[in-house]
Amino acid sequence: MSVELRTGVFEPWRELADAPDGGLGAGAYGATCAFVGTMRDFNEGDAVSRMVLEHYPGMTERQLEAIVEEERAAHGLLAARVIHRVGPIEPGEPIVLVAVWAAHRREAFAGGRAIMEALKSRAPFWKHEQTSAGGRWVEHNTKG
Amino acid sequence: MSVELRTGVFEPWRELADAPDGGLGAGAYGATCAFVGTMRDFNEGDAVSRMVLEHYPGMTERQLEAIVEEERAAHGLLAARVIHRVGPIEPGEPIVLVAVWAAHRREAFAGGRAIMEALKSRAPFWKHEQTSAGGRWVEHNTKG
Amino acid sequence: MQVTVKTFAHLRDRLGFAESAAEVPEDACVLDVWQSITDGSEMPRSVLAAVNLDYAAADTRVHDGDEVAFFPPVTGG
Amino acid sequence: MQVTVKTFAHLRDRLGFAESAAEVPEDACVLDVWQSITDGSEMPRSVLAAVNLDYAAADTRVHDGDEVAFFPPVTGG
Repeated sequence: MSVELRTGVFEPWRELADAPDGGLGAGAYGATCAFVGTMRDFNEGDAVSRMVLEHYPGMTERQLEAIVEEERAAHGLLAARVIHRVGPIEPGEPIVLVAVWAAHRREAFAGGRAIMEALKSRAPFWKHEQTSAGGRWVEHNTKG
Repeated sequence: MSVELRTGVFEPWRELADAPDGGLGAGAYGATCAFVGTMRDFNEGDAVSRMVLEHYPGMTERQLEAIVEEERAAHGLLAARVIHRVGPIEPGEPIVLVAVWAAHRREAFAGGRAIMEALKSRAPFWKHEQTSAGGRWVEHNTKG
Repeated sequence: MQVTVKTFAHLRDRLGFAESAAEVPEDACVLDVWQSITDGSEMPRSVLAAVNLDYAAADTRVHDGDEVAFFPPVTGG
Repeated sequence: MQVTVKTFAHLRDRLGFAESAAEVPEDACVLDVWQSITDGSEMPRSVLAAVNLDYAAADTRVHDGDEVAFFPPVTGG
């Protein structure tokens, strides 16, 4: 189980290409589900030119670790990895990677989705968007 | 939308690292869900040393393309990519990659999962496993 | 008329051929093709059929030159 | 006793500070801390609170030296 915050651009698929087994032995798992959330260049009808992701140092890591451990146990995951950006982000850049390894596809899809839902509702991050009309705090997340 | 059959080992995460946008513009999508099915070294209680994936040339591609198009429309996917191995496969090697791109995570998870379920039930592939007790055809898939 | 018959996986092993030609009457359906290659046996519910690369039911009509395939439940992914 | 108070996102913009110290009575709870930094105002339901990096309810007791945080609904991922 691994949780990381990153201040710079990262390439989620290359992270997985470099460590495809999630620390497990090859052959020990049958299913991997990976989700990547990417910054779009528009939100709620407005063009967005830039975003800053604020977080609560210490609490964010603690909540992410708790979420990953809870969903690992709930879905029988064999391994899980979360990477989340903080700080300034440009459109098209990845914001979050959630990857889980399981014996079968059912647990992999359910576990990956559950971690994303919990992250969206509990992990202390806040998005501040820059639009042509100025800066604004994003007030709520899209429904999962 | 892209469907490919591969006869040799492939690295699903590297495929995505080399084409992370699924042919879309960066910033045009907010969510990517990728599933990789990997050959395990055991199945139904027996060690499996090798597998051969038989398929029905022509029909397999046709069914995969129909599945991808149906689920793209059903879930509002922006792009989708499927790569599936055929022929001999060793434990630990990837068998299938299903990746989908969408505006939001809900469609991405649902669309990726739906393509996998349809592929498992409709795409004409058959697994022949080599175990210590000899060769055997896999009779049914794990429930999704 | 004549159709091409293909079989796959353990059904191929059981029937003993991967590809063959079958002579069937003008109004033949998938079930008739099955019976022509199995000496008239019933078609088990677990046997899937396709005509010209699309899934087909036992009562689907076939036409001269069609490719008719029989195979067990699929196990890909 | 004294607690550290942290605020985030638009709540920080509204309250005008990111980090501060608050003096509260020995039996104080999260709500008392909120009121000590807002001149006694009600704590809106949309305001979330944490004590020592875990989510906490308005009636959670706080202790000397605790870190108490207030923030709006989270929007990560």
